[in-house]
This record gives sequence, C-alpha cells and structure tokens, in this order.
Amino acid sequence: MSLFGFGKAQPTSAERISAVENELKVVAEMHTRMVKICTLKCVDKTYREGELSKGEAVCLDRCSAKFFEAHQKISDHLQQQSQQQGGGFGMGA
Amino acid sequence: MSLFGFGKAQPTSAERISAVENELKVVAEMHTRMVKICTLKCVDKTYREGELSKGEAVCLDRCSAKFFEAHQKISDHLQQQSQQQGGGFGMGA
Amino acid sequence: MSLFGFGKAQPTSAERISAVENELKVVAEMHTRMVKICTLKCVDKTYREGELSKGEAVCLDRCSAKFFEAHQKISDHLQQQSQQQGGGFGMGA
Amino acid sequence: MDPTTGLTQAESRELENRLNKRQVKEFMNLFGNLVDNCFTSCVDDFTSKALSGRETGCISRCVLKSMATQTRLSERFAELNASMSAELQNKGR
Amino acid sequence: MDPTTGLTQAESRELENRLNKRQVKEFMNLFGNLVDNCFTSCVDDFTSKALSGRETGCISRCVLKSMATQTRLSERFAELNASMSAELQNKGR
Amino acid sequence: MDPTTGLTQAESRELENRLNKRQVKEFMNLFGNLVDNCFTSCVDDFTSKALSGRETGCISRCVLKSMATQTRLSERFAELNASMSAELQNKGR
Repeated sequence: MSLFGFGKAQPTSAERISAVENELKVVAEMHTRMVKICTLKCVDKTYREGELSKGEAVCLDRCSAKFFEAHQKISDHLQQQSQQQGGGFGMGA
Repeated sequence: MSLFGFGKAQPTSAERISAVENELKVVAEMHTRMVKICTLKCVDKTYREGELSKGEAVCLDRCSAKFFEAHQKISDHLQQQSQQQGGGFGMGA
Repeated sequence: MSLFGFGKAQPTSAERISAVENELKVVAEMHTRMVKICTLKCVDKTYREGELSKGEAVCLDRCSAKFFEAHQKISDHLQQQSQQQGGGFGMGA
Repeated sequence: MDPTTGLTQAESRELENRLNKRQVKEFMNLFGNLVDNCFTSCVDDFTSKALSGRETGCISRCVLKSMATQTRLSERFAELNASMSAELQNKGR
Repeated sequence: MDPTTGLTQAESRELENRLNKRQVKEFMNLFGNLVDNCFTSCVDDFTSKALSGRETGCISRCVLKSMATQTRLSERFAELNASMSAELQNKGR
Repeated sequence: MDPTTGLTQAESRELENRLNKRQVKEFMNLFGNLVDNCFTSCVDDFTSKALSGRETGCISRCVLKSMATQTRLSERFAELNASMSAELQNKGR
C-alpha cells in the first residue's frame, strides 16, 4: 500500500514522518470502512443474540476478502485511468 | 462566499492564511456535499452501464443548480435569523 | 465524563490544554450524535409545518434522556469488558 | 489559575483560541448538515433547474423546524449533562 | 502581493503547502467513498470469498460512471460558483 | 534507524506520539459508532423517558455482538493486509 512513496532525493524529517503516518492512516481508514460495510452486509440488527451466528461469521470472512479484492481492483482502475488521461478525477479547481 | 472576512484592522500573517484557507475549505465541502446528494438523487445504482444516461446527465445539471439555490437561500435565512435573535443556533454552551 | 484524566505526576502545559480540549470534544461529539439520532427518530420529514408539534417535542425530550442512559450503559459495559479482558476492542494492530 | 480546569491564565487563553476554531468548524458542520437534510427532504423534482414554490416553502419550514429541534435538544443536553456531572462528582469522580 | 487574496509571497507559499495536504486528504476521501459506494451497490452475494464476474463487471462500470458523475458535477460547480461570485462582487460584496 | 520505516530514533518517537493521538481519536469514533448503531437498532419506543428492560437487553447484546464483529474483522484485516503486502513485496514494490 505505498501510496506515498519517497519521490524526491532527500526528504526532510517532517516529510519522512508524514509519509509513514499517511500510509498508516490509509490502512486505518480502509479498516474502518470495511468494518462498517461488512457489518451492514452480514450482521442481523435485531440483536436477539449477543454472539455472532455461524452464518454471520462466515459472511464476515467472505465479505472482508471481497472487500480487499474490490479495493485493489478499484485502486488499479484509477491508476490506469490517471495514466491515460492525466488526472480528471478531482475537483477540477 | 465571504463567510470569513477581515473584520479587524490589521490581521496577522497566520490569520490571513487561515481566512483564505477557510474560504476554500467551505467551497470544497460544499462541492463534496453536492456530489454526494446529486449522485443519490440522479444516478441509477444498478450500474448496468458505465456511462451516464442522457436523463441522468440532465438530472445532475438541474440538481446542481437547485443545490446552489437552496444553499444560498438557507444561508440568507440563517443570517436573517441570527440578526433578529442574536444567535440561538448552536450548542448553547 | 473524565475519560482523559491526569494520570502522571506533573503534566506539561500542552498536555493540560489537550486534556481539557479532549473532554470538551467528547461532549461536543456526543451532542452532535444525539441531535442526529433523535431528529431521525422523532421529527417528521415532510415539513408541512415550520414548528415542532407537541408530539415531536415530547419525543425529543424522551429520546435525549434515553440517549444519555444508553451512552452511560455502553460506556460502563466497555469499561468492564476492558478490565476483564485487557482490551480486545480495537484494530488489534 | 482556574479552579475548575486547573489551567493557568496563559493556558486558558490558548485553550480559548482552540475552542474558537472548533466552534467555527462546528458551525460549518451544522450548516452543512442543515443544507443536506433540507435539500434531501424537500427537493425531488428535477424537471426544472429552479426551485419551485413548493420546494422553497418546504426548505424554509425545514430550516425553522431544524433550528427549533437544535435549540430544544441543546437545552435537554445541557440539563442531562449537568445532572450526570453532579452524579459523578457525588461518587467521588 | 497577490491582488486577489491579499497575501504576500511567503504567505502564498505556506497556503499552497496546506492546500496540497488538503488535496491529498480529499483524494483519499474520494477514493474511499468510491470503494464504499461501488462495493455496497455491486456486492451482495456472500456464498463465495472471491468476486464473481458479474460483481467485477458491476464495479468497473460503477467506477467509470462515478468518475463521469464527478467530472460533470465539478464542471457545473465551477460554473455556478463563478456566476455566484460575480453576483456577490456586483452587490459590492 | 528502523530498517522497516527508514526513520531515525527521534523521528520514530515523534511518529509514536502522533499515532497515540490518532488511537485516542479512533477509539472515540469506535465508541461513538457503537452508541449510534446500538441506540438506533434497539430504541424505538418513546412513550417513556427511561430505557425499558427489552431495550437495555438489546443494547447489551448489541455491544457484545459488535465487539465480536470488530474482533473477527480485525483478525481478517490483519491477515489480508499481510498477504497483500507480501504480494506487493514480491512484485518488487
């Protein structure tokens, strides 16, 4: 997940810290989004039980695997697109 | 959209930067909200096509115009209200 | 609501400010969440009237009381849990 | 020294500065949520690019009702928060 | 001095720095929302842990259509914002 | 120097500081989302201002189940992230 590489020759101390911090932030946000979506997709909201059923647990496992695959596919997609068009996905400001 | 004007005589350097930064931030957040709402209102979520239909495109154009009008109306509303009552819309802390 | 106490002997100036700031932030976020949820639960979204009906007003009062009670219960729950298990509720990183 | 917060005067000033920034941010969020909510609830016809009289009326009532909701819930929140703090104080915090 | 913003060169540079950071953050949000939206809309079958051909196709079309939506709305936003700014300027701001 | 991150010891310490702040923020978000989700799912009766036994039970089960969900998904996330990183490493990053 190296979205924030060291492009320049000699990054400053602040830049090095920010780069590592940003990579970790990307991972943390991805985690948060996955939890939110897969909970929505798999967990029954009536809460008759305090434990995950077998079906819910299996659904969560598969959902997380599919989420990673989709995440990777969309990331590749955007990278291709931006190489072809030189951007175009943004505020255009 | 001058929500953050220069009220005082001589703003400091940090204040001048923050003022411009805040104006741009307000515009960026408005953009983000508009994209979210108008996508929800206009774009079919089955994704049978990778392109916008004519109907969707026209809907997005009209939705964005209405969004700006509503944004302006609500902003005027609040300004009137706060002049009449001297605030009252907040945490009351 | 002292989630951020002064555990160490002599906190620095920056730490003292952050501690107070954090407590206030926790309260502000709780307020924001309560407004969002209780509006959703109690207020009719057709906006035929510009005022709260008697029923809506009473619903908001009860919703806010229940929200505080639930907030407290969940907070106690987590504290018990974390004392028993020594954490376990997090990213596991 | 402020006996409630335990901060020196200089610390209190710095804290106030940060809280002012937070308040600007919170007001912007409040305003943004208002626009989101009232636009979503009131505007659903995209056969025109100008707001209809019905939509404009709905938005006005939505703004008024949302402010009434905000005010009422903020009063309840302040009461509930005060009584909860008093309770914690009695338990010896 | 920039006549539009009223900032000195040093201030402009500092502002640019902050805007770059904001842009990274906004791109990350955009990407995250894209993943959320396309995964939620396209993936609903958890009998397998790999994306099906149908799901992959749906995700690709969703990415393309979302980018087209983003581009179109950004164009409209820029136009509407420009004409609104011109209007405010005429009123003497 | 840490061979994984390429940071000096002083940089690592600064990074750690920032990550601690992030962790506090993330825990607060997690807690807030838990309250939102369990209150929304379990509380729907506003004929009283105190939680009913049924509601209290539902909230307890909701908290337990949400923690189980969080734990399970975090395990999956860690596994998937590790195997993805390994894959990227093999491709020469």
